[in-house]
Amino acid sequence: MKVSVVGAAGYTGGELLRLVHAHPELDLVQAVSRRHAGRPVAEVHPNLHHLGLTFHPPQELAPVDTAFLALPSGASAELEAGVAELAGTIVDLSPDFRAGASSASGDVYRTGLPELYADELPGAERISVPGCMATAAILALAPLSKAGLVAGDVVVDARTGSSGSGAEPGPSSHHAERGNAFRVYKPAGHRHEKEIAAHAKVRARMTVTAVPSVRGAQVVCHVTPPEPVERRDVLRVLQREYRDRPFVRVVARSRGVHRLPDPQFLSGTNFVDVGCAVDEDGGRIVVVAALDNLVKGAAGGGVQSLNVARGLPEDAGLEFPGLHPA
Amino acid sequence: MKVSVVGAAGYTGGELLRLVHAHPELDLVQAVSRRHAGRPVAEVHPNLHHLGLTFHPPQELAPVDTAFLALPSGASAELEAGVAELAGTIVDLSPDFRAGASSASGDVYRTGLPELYADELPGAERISVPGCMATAAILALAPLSKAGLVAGDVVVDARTGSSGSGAEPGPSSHHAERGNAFRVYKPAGHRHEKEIAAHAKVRARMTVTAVPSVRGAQVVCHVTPPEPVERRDVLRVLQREYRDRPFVRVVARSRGVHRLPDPQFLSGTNFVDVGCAVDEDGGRIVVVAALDNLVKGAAGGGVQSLNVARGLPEDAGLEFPGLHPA
Amino acid sequence: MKVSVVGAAGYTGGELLRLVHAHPELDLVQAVSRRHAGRPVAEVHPNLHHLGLTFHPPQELAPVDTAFLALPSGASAELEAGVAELAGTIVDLSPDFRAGASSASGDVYRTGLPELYADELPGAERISVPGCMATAAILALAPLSKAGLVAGDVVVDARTGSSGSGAEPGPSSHHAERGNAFRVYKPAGHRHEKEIAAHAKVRARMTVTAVPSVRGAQVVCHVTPPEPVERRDVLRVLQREYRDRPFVRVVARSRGVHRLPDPQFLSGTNFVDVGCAVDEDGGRIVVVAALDNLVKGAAGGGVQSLNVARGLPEDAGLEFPGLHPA
Amino acid sequence: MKVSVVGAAGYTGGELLRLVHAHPELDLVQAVSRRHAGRPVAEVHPNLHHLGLTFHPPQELAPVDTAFLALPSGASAELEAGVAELAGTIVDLSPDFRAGASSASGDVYRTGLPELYADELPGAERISVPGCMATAAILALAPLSKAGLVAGDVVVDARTGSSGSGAEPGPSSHHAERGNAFRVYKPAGHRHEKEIAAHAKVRARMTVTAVPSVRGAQVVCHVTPPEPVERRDVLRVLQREYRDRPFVRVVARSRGVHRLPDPQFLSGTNFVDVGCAVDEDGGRIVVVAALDNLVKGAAGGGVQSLNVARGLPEDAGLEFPGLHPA
Amino acid sequence: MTVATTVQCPQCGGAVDVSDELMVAEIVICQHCSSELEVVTTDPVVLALAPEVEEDWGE
Amino acid sequence: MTVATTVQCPQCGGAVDVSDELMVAEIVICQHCSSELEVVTTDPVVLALAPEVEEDWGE
Ligand SMILES: NC(=O)c1ccc[n+]([C@@H]2O[C@H](COP(=O)([O-])OP(=O)(O)OC[C@H]3O[C@@H](n4cnc5c(N)ncnc54)[C@H](OP(=O)(O)O)[C@@H]3O)[C@@H](O)[C@H]2O)c1
Ligand SMILES: NC(=O)c1ccc[n+]([C@@H]2O[C@H](COP(=O)([O-])OP(=O)(O)OC[C@H]3O[C@@H](n4cnc5c(N)ncnc54)[C@H](OP(=O)(O)O)[C@@H]3O)[C@@H](O)[C@H]2O)c1
Ligand SMILES: NC(=O)c1ccc[n+]([C@@H]2O[C@H](COP(=O)([O-])OP(=O)(O)OC[C@H]3O[C@@H](n4cnc5c(N)ncnc54)[C@H](OP(=O)(O)O)[C@@H]3O)[C@@H](O)[C@H]2O)c1
Ligand SMILES: NC(=O)c1ccc[n+]([C@@H]2O[C@H](COP(=O)([O-])OP(=O)(O)OC[C@H]3O[C@@H](n4cnc5c(N)ncnc54)[C@H](OP(=O)(O)O)[C@@H]3O)[C@@H](O)[C@H]2O)c1
Ligand SMILES: [Zn+2]
Ligand SMILES: [Zn+2]
Repeated sequence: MKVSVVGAAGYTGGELLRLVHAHPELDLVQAVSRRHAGRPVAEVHPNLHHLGLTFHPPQELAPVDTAFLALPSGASAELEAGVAELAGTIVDLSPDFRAGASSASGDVYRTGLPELYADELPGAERISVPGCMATAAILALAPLSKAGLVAGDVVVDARTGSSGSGAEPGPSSHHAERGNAFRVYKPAGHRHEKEIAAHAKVRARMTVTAVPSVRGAQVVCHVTPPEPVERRDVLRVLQREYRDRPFVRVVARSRGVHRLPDPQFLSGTNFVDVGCAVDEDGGRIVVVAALDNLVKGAAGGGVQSLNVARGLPEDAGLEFPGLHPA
Repeated sequence: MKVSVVGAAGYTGGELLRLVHAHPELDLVQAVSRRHAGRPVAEVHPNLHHLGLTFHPPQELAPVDTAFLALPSGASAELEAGVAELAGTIVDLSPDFRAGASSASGDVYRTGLPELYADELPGAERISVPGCMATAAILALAPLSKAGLVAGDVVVDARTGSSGSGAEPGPSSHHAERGNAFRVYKPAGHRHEKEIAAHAKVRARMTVTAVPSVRGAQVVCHVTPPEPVERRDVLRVLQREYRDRPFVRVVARSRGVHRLPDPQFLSGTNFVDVGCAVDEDGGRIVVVAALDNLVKGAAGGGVQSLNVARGLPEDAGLEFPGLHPA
Repeated sequence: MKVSVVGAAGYTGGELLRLVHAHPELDLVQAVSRRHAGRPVAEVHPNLHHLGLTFHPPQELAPVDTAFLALPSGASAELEAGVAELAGTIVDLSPDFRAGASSASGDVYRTGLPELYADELPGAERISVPGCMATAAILALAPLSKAGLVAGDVVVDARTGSSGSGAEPGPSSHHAERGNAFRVYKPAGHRHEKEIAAHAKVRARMTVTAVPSVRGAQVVCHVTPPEPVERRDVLRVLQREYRDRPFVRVVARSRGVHRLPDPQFLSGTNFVDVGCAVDEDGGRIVVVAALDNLVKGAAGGGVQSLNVARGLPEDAGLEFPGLHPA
Repeated sequence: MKVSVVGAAGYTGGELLRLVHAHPELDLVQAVSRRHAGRPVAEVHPNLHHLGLTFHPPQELAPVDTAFLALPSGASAELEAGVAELAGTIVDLSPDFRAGASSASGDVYRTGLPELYADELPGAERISVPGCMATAAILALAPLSKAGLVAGDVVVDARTGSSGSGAEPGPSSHHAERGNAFRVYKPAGHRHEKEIAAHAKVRARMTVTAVPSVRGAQVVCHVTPPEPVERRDVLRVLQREYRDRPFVRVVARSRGVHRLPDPQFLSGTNFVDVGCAVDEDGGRIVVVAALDNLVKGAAGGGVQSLNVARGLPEDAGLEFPGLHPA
Repeated sequence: MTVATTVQCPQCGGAVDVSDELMVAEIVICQHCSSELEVVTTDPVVLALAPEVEEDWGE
Repeated sequence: MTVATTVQCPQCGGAVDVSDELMVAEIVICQHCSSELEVVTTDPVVLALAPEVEEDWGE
């Protein structure tokens, strides 16, 4: 299947290039960039040095089966109609088409989250991938919500690495400011709260901290159950929900150094790890979820959704298991 | 005033050496260590190279006005009676005498937290410093609690650097495991919950994550107010409470990169920074507090309390303001 | 081909498990550990959670085609004879058999460095992989040495991440000491100097610094040429040498942020990147090489060598290209 | 003494504010910034929150005894004449007046390096502080050079944290690129080579790597002695040279984890630590030096030089000893 | 892409793929070293190093 | 502490403070380089490098 990546010089765009290359059924036609058109891809993404790729300018976009859009909010909305003339399928990573919005061509965008919407994806030609922290929180909370374990609002404490805000430099991403930061930059009112409500059916009160890592998102969700619960009740709900989902691992060990989901082990992978603990009195459930914001939270989620949409093995191109030590 | 530091080869012990040296009224008599007795202090604490200090063995403890105990839990309780024979005043950093416990000599330990207990410290000869994350959470929550702004339980999301568990190596502090970790090692049931309840009069449901930093503790406290509030109501409560406290800074800027308390700027200082935000509907208060676990959360808190106990300027020896960039 | 990994709970052992799993021709029979026998592999290597593996005790070692030894120096030498009774081929990562030493069974160990010894590896049943920093320095220097570009001794400035010393905790790997360290722990006399001399035919004067990273080794080699040279002369030597080597990339860009080899982009990969610069007067060549110490510098080098020894595609199981951003 | 800081919103400017505040004889008149004029200093330098300072615009510069210029290269040269009308003494941190250049007013700038030029500084009204890596290398090499221990060129391997390039964001300082980088950005031809030659009388062949730290510069100097030497010969040369210099510590321990100079322990301090090792055959001396680029390498060096120039205690305002753990 | 030939980069000796529709004065970029190469002649293809603007990639 | 004299460390040349109650064969440690020094004579004070056990401080 011929594919192109628009916004290929960005961080999620670079991940798409990597994943497409590893994918047995996808062939890259173009890596599109305005600013780097004509330059080697390796100047921007040194990991892809050996592939010998060159960026193409947007004006020269060639016809493909699928176009991935890895563009900032607003730019996707702007370019979508033009891309749709050249690509049968569009997978968009931006927020622009997330709430079930329609394509310029009239098709409704399906939500690129196979764990919740596996039934709606087969055949889809417009796919919109949810936000990275939202994906973590939704996959942590949706099973509990469905199982009736959530009473009232949920506190979602989210931590994000610096790649979460993309490749564009700025004062707050300057290394000397960011390198050791625990910057609570969004203590309240994050827009992912709405996505979480829409997909997990819970009201999330979110606080986001920029932490000293490049990749990775982790959410710690504090849930009040309607009545006291035990840890194993919650674990069972998670296990049952995700038994057959290739990319959700329930991680809640009672031995070893690493017991709950930690994003450090997920860099480069499409996994989301989910685990939990419960207060001694059963009065609070703590659900922890972690993922790589650029993979499961963006590019990988897009490829996985395309796999499901086109009837390919769900994990095609997404086999990398991550590293330890990390 | 002649002082000695017992446990001087540990992390809080090393900070005591540094602070005592900077203090105009304190003179170090001995830096005590079992394992390093007879060796230069600089072999363990390279920052103190120029002081030319040597560790002394515990058996040779000399009489002093004040002994600081920077020992693991249990060791303080064990050694206290012996130390009391040689030192009129004891400042203990361990958990052993925290809940208003009594000295072997019968005196009650006072809580080394001048922000709450300034009246009880003058003249004190037994001082016990609260835990580091507890100190941050208490100073974040006590004013709200007093002002009637806390309804129900509080979720306390705490993050701690690796120095928080002391100088003893182990599998979970091994750099290759810990360097990039977001390890939720205590999702529920942390013992600081009790200290918070005792001093701030709120029930805290705490979750602690080991994060990739050496120094620093940060707590993000999620408080449900009895009725909707605005950010400025909360800020006023904090400002009023801490107006005259030299070491609590209310930090909640509406401009700039760094708006809420971040431990990166507190390394080496005795400050605790406290700030807040409120959800748009007024339904949740987020209070953020940060400090250096080894200073305000331990050694500095001890020196500050001793200053108050002996009628010295509260900030004597504690003037270092921290660094930017950090 | 059936393989087992002895020392599978260690860092290079964990990498072997990952690479064997990704390899189309290798099947894991046992992951062997003394201390973790009977426990899930994921307790130690959380990245492999989904594989559901369990450690086996050394006494129960089963017959295999190939055994990988990922053991500390000394332990390989001790266990080798016993392993040889159960495994036709042994790939050893330790220093024990590096200098062309003989197996207990009499076979000479071949050097597991296909870039230099591709001819000697086919059919090999005893393979010993060179040290990680040595591998980087050898691949940086051997082409220059062969081309007559090296006059006199070479200064090799090496930097290593914390995984380089394995999974065993100790005072110098304690996160609070190591997290921000630039610890020149071996300013002179490193044992890799001998390996470099043996394989690259140059005298290396090495200095090693432990730097704040988990994975990665980087060497900066300062070479005095017999007469002034230009950068392109040196680049051509490198290009010619490595044109057909799948895992050596010549990286010396004249544009972009990342121009010379940086280990951050090599985590998890089997690449070694090599690049160079030359002083304006042509009087010094600076060759920079970088690799992942656990992969190309150990486990990956072993798998690559086994591939060559058994006539498999050289890069089988070693396709992961690394990440950007990292 | 009344002082102002021009360029006070930058990194060395912020350090000047901190050091001036800690100084018993200096009083800050103005913190000058173009972009932040009228805004609180704490918005930029959160560590100084409690000082309640506000930035002043350059046009309102008030008369002072001494003006510190913490401006980019070029800007100092441009503004110097204007500043000289309002300030009797100028201390410049930029490269603009380094090579013994003259002020617009005709005075020659003296080199702000009291370790080498203590005799030339008393009474000085124009002081130019050498570059940060240059300072480290000069103090490492000058004593050896004087003692006749240097034959031929010296290889200087320098490592620098991200604050070394100032507060201005850009693609190479973007956290996601820089956070884990070992970026050999200047393999050859660094301009500090000239400063080293001028002050230490050796030809330095320098290579600079941007490493994952915010503060700190470390140089590893590889020196070929005219004939074989022993470590203690070199150590004595260093000890003799620096016996009475308050800010140079000779650090070369034979025990403990931290044996040679490491910048991690120097953050915020005015120390430069210098140590050495020698190859077994006596054929190479390795001198290691470390400092905080923003303090001893800039702001602190400026304050120290002003102290000497005005007959104040050399260490006034510069007493902070640094932290362990760091 | 119609890749006809591989020529050597005059800067680093790396292989540079060139199309057979190449024209004189066209700029080709070496994938190995990022050098900008100017096409001097096309039959045979001869590349020369194009004048380079030194970027500030400093620290 | 009764510090009487300062002698030079035979290893690094750093100043080593020695008490006047020093005895032959006693071990003194240099603050500068951590060397263990053995007192050879006391009047004048002469120090010699004590045999050192090489620690494993590797990586
Ligand atoms: N980063 C994450 O963790 C993450 C996670 C989930 C979702 N997302 C979403 O994914 C999208 C891409 O994020 P990213 O982090 O990859 O961003 P990025 O690194 O900033 O890259 C965006 C790329 O888009 C191109 N671009 C920018 N403005 C454009 C415009 N107006 N028209 C056309 N092209 C434009 C730019 O490339 P050229 O200038 O070279 O053309 C740039 O490289 C965003 O919508 C983001 O919200 C990101
Ligand atoms: N680290 C923090 O952030 C922090 C914050 C607040 C409170 N605290 C409390 O402060 C105390 C000290 O903590 P730390 O982090 O400084 O610990 P540490 O780094 O482990 O140091 C403790 C020191 O105590 C000595 N020691 C250990 N066991 C002993 C025993 N049984 N008898 C006598 N001496 C013994 C050891 O020195 P020798 O073997 O050399 O004698 C060791 O260096 C603890 O109680 C801790 O809970 C720590
Ligand atoms: N780390 C690197 O970057 C690197 C690079 C190149 C080469 N190497 C070499 O590779 C080898 C392994 O290094 P590593 O870093 O993976 O070490 P490691 O993490 O310390 O692991 C070694 C494993 O060997 C087992 N082991 C230890 N002592 C043993 C003994 N006496 N008998 C049997 N098993 C024993 C241990 O597992 P159990 O206790 O569970 O049995 C341990 O997990 C070393 O020889 C090293 O020099 C390492
Ligand atoms: N960073 C180091 O480690 C280091 C070490 C040694 C020496 N130095 C030297 O010290 C000087 C300052 O370095 P830095 O790192 O502090 O730089 P910086 O963080 O970039 O700050 C420079 C400040 O100068 C002001 N400025 C910039 N351009 C100006 C202009 N054209 N006219 C007037 N003001 C201007 C800016 O403030 P406003 O826009 O707010 O006015 C800016 O905050 C440089 O010359 C540098 O080479 C730096
Ligand atoms: Zn080239
Ligand atoms: Zn000495």
